[in-house]
Amino acid sequence: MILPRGVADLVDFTWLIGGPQGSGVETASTIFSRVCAKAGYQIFGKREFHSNIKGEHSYFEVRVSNKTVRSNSSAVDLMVSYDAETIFRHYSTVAPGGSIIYDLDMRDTETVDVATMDPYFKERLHAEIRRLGVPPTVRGVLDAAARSGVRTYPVSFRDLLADLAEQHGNPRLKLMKRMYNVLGVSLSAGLVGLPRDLLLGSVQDVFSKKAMVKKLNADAAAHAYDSGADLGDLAHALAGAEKLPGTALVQGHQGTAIGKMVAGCRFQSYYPITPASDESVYLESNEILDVKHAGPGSISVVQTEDEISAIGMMIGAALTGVRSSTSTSGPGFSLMAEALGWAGINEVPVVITLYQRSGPSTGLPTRHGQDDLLFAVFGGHGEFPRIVYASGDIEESFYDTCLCFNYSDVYQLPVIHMMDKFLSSTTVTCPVFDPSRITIDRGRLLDSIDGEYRRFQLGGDGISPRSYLGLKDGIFWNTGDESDETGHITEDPVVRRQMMDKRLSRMDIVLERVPEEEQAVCHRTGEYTIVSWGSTKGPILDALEMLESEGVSVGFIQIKMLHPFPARRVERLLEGARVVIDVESNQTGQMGKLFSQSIFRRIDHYILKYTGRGMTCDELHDAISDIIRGGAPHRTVLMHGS
Amino acid sequence: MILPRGVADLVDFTWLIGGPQGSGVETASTIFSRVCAKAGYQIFGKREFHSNIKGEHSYFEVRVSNKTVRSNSSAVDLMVSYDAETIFRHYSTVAPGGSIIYDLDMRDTETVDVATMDPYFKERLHAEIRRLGVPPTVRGVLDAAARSGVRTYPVSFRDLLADLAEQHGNPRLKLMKRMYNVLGVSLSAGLVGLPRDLLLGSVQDVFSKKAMVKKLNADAAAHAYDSGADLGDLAHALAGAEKLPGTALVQGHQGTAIGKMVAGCRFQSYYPITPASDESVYLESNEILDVKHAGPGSISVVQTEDEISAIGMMIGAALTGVRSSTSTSGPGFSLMAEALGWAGINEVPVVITLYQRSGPSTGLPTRHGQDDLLFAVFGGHGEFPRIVYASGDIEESFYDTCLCFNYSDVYQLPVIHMMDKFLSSTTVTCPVFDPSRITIDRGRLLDSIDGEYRRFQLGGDGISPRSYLGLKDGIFWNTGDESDETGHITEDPVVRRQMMDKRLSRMDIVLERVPEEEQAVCHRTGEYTIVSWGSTKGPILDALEMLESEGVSVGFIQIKMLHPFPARRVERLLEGARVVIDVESNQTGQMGKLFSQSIFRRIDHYILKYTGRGMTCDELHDAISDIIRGGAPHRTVLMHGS
Amino acid sequence: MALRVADYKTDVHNDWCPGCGDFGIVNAIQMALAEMGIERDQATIFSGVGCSGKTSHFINTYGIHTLHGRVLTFAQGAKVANPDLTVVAVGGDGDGLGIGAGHFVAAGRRDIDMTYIIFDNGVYGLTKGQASPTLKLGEQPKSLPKPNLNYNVNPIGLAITSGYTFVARGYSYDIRHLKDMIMQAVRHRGTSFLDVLQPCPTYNDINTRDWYAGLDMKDVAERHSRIYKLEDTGYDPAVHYADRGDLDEKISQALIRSLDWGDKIPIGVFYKNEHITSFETRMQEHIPNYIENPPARQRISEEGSPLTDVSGLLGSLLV
Amino acid sequence: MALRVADYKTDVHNDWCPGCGDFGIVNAIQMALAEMGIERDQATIFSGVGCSGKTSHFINTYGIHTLHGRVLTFAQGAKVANPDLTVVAVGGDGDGLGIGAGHFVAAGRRDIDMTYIIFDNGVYGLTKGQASPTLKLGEQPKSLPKPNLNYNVNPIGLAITSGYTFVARGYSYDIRHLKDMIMQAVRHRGTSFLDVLQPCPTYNDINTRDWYAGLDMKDVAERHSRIYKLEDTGYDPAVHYADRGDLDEKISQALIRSLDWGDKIPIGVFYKNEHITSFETRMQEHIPNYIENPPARQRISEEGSPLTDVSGLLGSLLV
Ligand SMILES: Cc1ncc(C[n+]2csc(CCOP(=O)(O)OP(=O)(O)O)c2C)c(N)n1
Ligand SMILES: Cc1ncc(C[n+]2csc(CCOP(=O)(O)OP(=O)(O)O)c2C)c(N)n1
Ligand code: SF4
Ligand code: SF4
Ligand SMILES: [Mg+2]
Ligand SMILES: [Mg+2]
Repeated sequence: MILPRGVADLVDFTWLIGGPQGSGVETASTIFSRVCAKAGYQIFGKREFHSNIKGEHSYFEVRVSNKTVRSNSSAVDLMVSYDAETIFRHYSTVAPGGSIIYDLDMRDTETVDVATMDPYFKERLHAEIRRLGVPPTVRGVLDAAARSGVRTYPVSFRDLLADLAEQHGNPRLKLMKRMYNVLGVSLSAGLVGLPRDLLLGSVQDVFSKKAMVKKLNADAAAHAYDSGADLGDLAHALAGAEKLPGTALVQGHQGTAIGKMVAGCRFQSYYPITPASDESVYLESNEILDVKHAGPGSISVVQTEDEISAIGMMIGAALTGVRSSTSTSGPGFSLMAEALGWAGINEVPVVITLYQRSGPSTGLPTRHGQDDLLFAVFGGHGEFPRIVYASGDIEESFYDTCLCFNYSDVYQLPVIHMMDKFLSSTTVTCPVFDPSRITIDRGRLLDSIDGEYRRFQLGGDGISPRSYLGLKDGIFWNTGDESDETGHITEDPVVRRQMMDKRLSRMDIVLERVPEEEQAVCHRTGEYTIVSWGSTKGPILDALEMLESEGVSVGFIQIKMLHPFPARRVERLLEGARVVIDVESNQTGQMGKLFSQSIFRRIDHYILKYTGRGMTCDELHDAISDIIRGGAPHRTVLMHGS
Repeated sequence: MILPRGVADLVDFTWLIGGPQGSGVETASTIFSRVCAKAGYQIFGKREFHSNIKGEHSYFEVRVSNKTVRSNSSAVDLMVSYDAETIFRHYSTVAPGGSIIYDLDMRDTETVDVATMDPYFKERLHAEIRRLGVPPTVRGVLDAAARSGVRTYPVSFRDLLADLAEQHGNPRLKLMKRMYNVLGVSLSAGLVGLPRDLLLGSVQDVFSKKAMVKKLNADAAAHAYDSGADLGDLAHALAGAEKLPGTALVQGHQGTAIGKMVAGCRFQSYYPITPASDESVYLESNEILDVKHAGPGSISVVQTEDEISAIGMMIGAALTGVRSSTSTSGPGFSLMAEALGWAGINEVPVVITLYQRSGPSTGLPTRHGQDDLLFAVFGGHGEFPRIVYASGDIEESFYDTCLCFNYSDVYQLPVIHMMDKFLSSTTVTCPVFDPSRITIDRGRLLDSIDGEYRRFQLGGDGISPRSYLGLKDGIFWNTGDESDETGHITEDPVVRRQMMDKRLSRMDIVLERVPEEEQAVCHRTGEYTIVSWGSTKGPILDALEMLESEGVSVGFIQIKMLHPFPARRVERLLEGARVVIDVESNQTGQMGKLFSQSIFRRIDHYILKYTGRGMTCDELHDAISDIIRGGAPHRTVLMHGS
Repeated sequence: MALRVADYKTDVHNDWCPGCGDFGIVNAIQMALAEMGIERDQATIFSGVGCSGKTSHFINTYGIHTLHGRVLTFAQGAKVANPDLTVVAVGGDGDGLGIGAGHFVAAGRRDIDMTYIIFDNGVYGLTKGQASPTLKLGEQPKSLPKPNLNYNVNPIGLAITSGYTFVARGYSYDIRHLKDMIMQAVRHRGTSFLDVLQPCPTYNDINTRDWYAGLDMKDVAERHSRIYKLEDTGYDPAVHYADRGDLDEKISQALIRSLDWGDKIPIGVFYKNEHITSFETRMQEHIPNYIENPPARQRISEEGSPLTDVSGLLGSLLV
Repeated sequence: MALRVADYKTDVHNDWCPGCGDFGIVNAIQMALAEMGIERDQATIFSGVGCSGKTSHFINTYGIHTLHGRVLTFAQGAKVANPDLTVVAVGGDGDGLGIGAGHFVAAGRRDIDMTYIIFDNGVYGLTKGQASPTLKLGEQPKSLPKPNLNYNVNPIGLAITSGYTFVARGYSYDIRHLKDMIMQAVRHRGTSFLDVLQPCPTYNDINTRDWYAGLDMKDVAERHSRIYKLEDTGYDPAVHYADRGDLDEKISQALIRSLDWGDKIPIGVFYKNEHITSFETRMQEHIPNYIENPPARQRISEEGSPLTDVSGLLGSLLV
């Protein structure tokens, strides 16, 4: 359980590294995360970056604790930076008592020298600088930070590199600014007393491909670590914690990717798009699969010409009886709207993993958002059954991926698995995924045919036995038109009604048969209860623990099945809730609309964020507190993050 | 006002003609409609047809009255048929006291001989025939009809044709089965006493292109009319009515097409699709426009390679300051989902005319449905402003088209104008469209630039002055990414929020500024009140008049603005309504969801139809009566129509 | 028991217009399937949307009537997942070369082992006769309000530049020849493309059966069928050597012939290249046992338990 | 006052990677606009989505950054509505030949007077280096997990068979030549297509600037730039006579040259045909005053009242 900052025995430490995109910030943060995790800490790390390949500002925050952490906090304890932009953008988030390691060389850099800072940010920065009464330089803002109790550690990255060049007898090394990252992370590790061997080990792991580079980086790390250790008096801040066995360090896309492997997905089509394609690239990189009692299996990953083709190919593959999926983001999903309905009318089990990002249109393509929910639920012309299912964190996403495939097979419909950029760009520690908890249920998929076969046989619960292309004697037809039991076109009004009812009755069946806890998770109930979905789970749980430690108990219902909406369960769980608070990362409170249309109840308060940045537990904590205190507006908009 | 069948002085007569598609049924019904309209009657005619070019069954029902009629009734007064399928499909809808003119030659045709009757219909037919205890032939079912009080008139179409061949000295005419249509309509006109000269005039109008054919058909009509007049004793059934001045006979697509011309739409892109493309073809056929005080204008109609291109081209054209639109149906609209968001984020005024048909997927491509509403409201990833506006009948659609262009210009957003197949395949009499009632409001479209220009200037009500491509000094940028005031990309969180709020605040502004009656029309309120939208208006008004004549008063609120949803107005109008009944042509009650999510109130009863056939006033009347009588289920499904 | 043509027919009522060229194509497909002895449940016909799209309902194999313009995407997905299937995709000219042109180009690059047949009637049949992409500039079949404003696409040329390795044309009223083309196409390893000239008597009153037969030609003495067979002229479509010289020659001659129209319209094989690595082979380079153990043959669970063993990957994640 | 190159530059921060070939293309466009003296507010740059898509923000004319793959649709709509605009569409190879290939083919058939420039770098830059459709089979630029599984599309060949009437190639490090190509392209009446070889130093480590310069060639003595200019070889791209003979020859030679790659890569104009009726002329056949009075010039209202007079149509509806 997270306690407020300063409670004894609790480690709750946030590290931030920033720099131009493409310069290696990601590598540095990978190393830091690994070291902390190996040192026994739980971590939550998240990356923010521009829609740009090189040069724009990117940063990574890692929260480190000896308890579970599931979100970022608004305050930073240690920031390391070798570029001015990082300082300008983040100095004010460093908490009093926190620290900044920075590059001496940039002390005199002025705000106007930083071309990548857009005018809007600059304007706000200048206002702040004027208020602080300091010069518009790195030195100026650092002085201001120091005044408010932040420790600032100047370091000459150039000198460190020069030392290394000398050590290796290679003067060209002096120019390798890329190495600033390893230096930065190692300085940090030294300063906070992370175990030195873990750092060196992690650096070597990360650069394992080329021996030369590996050695060089390890030497740099060692040297910088030692310099860091000399810097100050935080030596025991992160000296280590008791390691939980079976802890994994996972990245955002690995939950769904490994979930697909285990679930038996053997075909994935995709068209590149941020933040979805990492998953497909990971699958393709690991396309050959170990299979128990058999030779290697594999997943065919096909990069298509567009998302229309991606969904078409996925459906074609699924018709052969293969578990098939695609992975995309908003713009790609828009292009899939038509074929989604085809899968719906033909009862084809497919899974679309929808990694949301900020819309509308191209929007903020590398930023977070939860704004595709209503589109996932209502997208595509006409009416057809589908399931929309959302995971709250990476660990869940592994198990949920397998559930989604089961749902699609058992109920014979397309499943849209809602993920988002918050999840995809996170690195966290969590209990390693446990495939033994997975069950595969292929529903009424046939493996042989007995007698006459009709794909869309009416009767019973309306879920017909399913043949597949190539199955002996299992011939069927499919069509986007309304069809009869064999799958041939019909315009008969009576059959039309039967078929519409057959398909759509599945929405009730799903709510009846899917276990209630899979539909909505009740974390707690209370007079004030939060309803939410997807990746807000982490910040909410962290905020609720903060409130708890203040003696305030707030309920939380995490809705996982968004469509069909588990109205009865949610209604029942909310019986004792006087005030319902909807937390979402979008502008219009989309889930709140599903909620109200299903249970005819008003949302009392909305807490929304749509800047493209994820919620921190602090800002959420404050917003909830305000509501409980009374007088908060109907709609609170969160703004933290650069 | 429509009174129940049989009330003195009221003419309420339904004529039905059927035959294989492509054989001329449409021509026949056009002639019949024109004759009735010219004779002073109000008419409502609607065509049902298969997704097929030639051979499948198609039929047309024309309801004729001396009062306004807005829908079909379930019962037919006179049916004319020269093919067996028409008899088999429709004999049972002919009301006792009604009449059937049929072709002697087909008397012995058996049900099994009719290949185009699908097995499901045949099965039901056979069951009915068994119940009636007649042979499975045309003669059999006609005997049964006669027993229940239907007058049957056998006619030899072959002989009529032979007479004509003789008259023209051209034996080949005997084989021209196409002419059966003119014969059928003329027999009907003769039987019911429609003025002979009007018939001959209409026939000549319809065949005005080729002199030979015109003459031939006119002769055929004259001859058949006389034979018809000799048939029976209905001679004064439709002898004529007092003609309302300024009455037009219009077809479904003409309201939006002529509306576009008057509204100043000068660019229309489209990709062929039923039932939307008739409008585009009509526009292209009439592309050169008379313009007051100027030389001819024109509308550029571009047939594109797909709907993605159609929406892209429309947006491109709109950016030049030209009022631009496209017209499509469900599958095409699905493909437009992505670019719709682009228009939204860039505040481009465009109008998409969405002629709905039965989905999902290809669905019943030539049948009616209102199942794209939630998709129109929530389609496209991310959140952006839009207006979804629905017309209730063809007359409205003319005025609404002009409103939609004004909305798009004034509020700078995409407008989706909801139409449907019920409307598009209807032919009705109505007061001729009055362009003098139209106002054109282009909102803040600039015609010159004064000083520095920023397309997305913040401040004020958030609606910025609009330049267009090619305007002197009006340079701007657009992007699908989040952008700043000039239209350049930004990822700044503060600007992001400002821009999201700027755009989405327009939803409130629309509800504030659009006159309330344009948002929702209150036809009447009551303890029982119907809420509905779009083309159900006609059947509802007709059903309510039937109820009224029985002394039952039921309210009706027609919601035209579906998004943003006029919650406050609807809520207020419904204050006195104890029971709210939602009438829609879909399976899931889509508008009901918008209703509940906006005003947190349950729909008490749904009356739904999703067989692809439009509602008749009778079946709606019965369903409402059942509800009022008590004990009706929560959801009533209507089934009339073949 | 050997399968006969009749075995490949369904009893679905065929509602194409009398005289429609589509009938000949369906017959030719059924004849080709029978002659090649392909088991009914080992073949799948994928179709697009249009009159032509109904084809899959008339053939008694697996039949997937997809979406307008998307037939190639469904077909390719199925074939990659189950390379044992015989996959034939069919659709209209609007379907394949208008809305579907992007997939047409991409499929050429992939060159998966399947056959694609376009029913080329110059119009959008099912939506009532608008211009299709193969209609020539300025032509005005009866339901166009104005003459066609656009140039036509050249299906043969487009296929060749897109990378199709077998490119041919048939005529729907020469069923034996067409059947032969289909058999060659199905047997070819790689994506084979077949453009079938298909009169639409209802809407295309220009390129009618009589027109193809040359019956409209003024000079009666000189009248001849507009259609001739490439093979009758000694034309050799095949790339014989994997060098640039032969390739250049075969591509150029095919493109030149593809521009022929009017009084001399070639049918037959325009281009054939067997020197291209097949898709399966390319897949094998990534997945060594792809052919023996493609997605469709893999078992994924045993009594509900997953068979995939990810312990290696998971181990690498442990800290 | 004459406009200078600098006038066509915006002060938007350019965040392309150092050394990216895109810089040269933007410069060349700006130089071409300046040299042709096109008023800034009479030109619109439409762009697709990708690194290349940012182009429109760097050029100080109207700039419309559209959607991935859809740039041609927006551009054509604007040009039809306002034929007075100078319209230049730009975008990546993935944008134009992958997701946008269908529009690419259709635009060729329409042949509207505008210019389309593809930034051909063999990769999907902005999504981090996946294979684009122009990447060759088996190549593996650094961010591909496996060698490329597909054949490449041939942009020049595809453009010619799709009907483009001006087809050329430039190289982003030969800015003067590129500027010249752009000017020819803009001046050509009809859709002109320009394939620009654009090294992406970040993701395409195969077709680098050094590679184009031939620096990797083994035999130092024989080293030469891989790029040569068609015009230097006496190549004549133009169709001079409106007969089949000349057309066949010019198309074939262009297609053969379009297959050149490896040690000899041609740039310059591959094909040019001015014997094709322009789109405006074709529109005029429908709408006689289309050019003087296109959509963008028409007044539609006067003090809020519609100017369109539909009384004729309405009269015909009266009963
Ligand atoms: C996305 C989409 N747009 C439009 C349609 C309407 N539509 C149905 S068939 C067809 C064209 C058919 O023409 P073609 O492909 O040439 O086939 P044919 O009927 O000539 O065989 C169209 C446009 C559709 N079904 N889906
Ligand atoms: C519908 C859609 N799918 C995917 C993307 C993601 N995306 C952005 S840029 C890009 C490809 C860029 O490659 P290319 O067109 O070659 O341009 P380059 O970056 O190389 O200039 C993709 C796939 C998108 N924006 N929209
Ligand atoms: S419309 Fe043309 S293509 Fe379609 S079925 Fe009729 S004849 Fe055949
Ligand atoms: S990724 Fe490549 S194409 Fe994109 S900006 Fe960098 S170098 Fe240029
Ligand atoms: Mg066609
Ligand atoms: Mg590229």
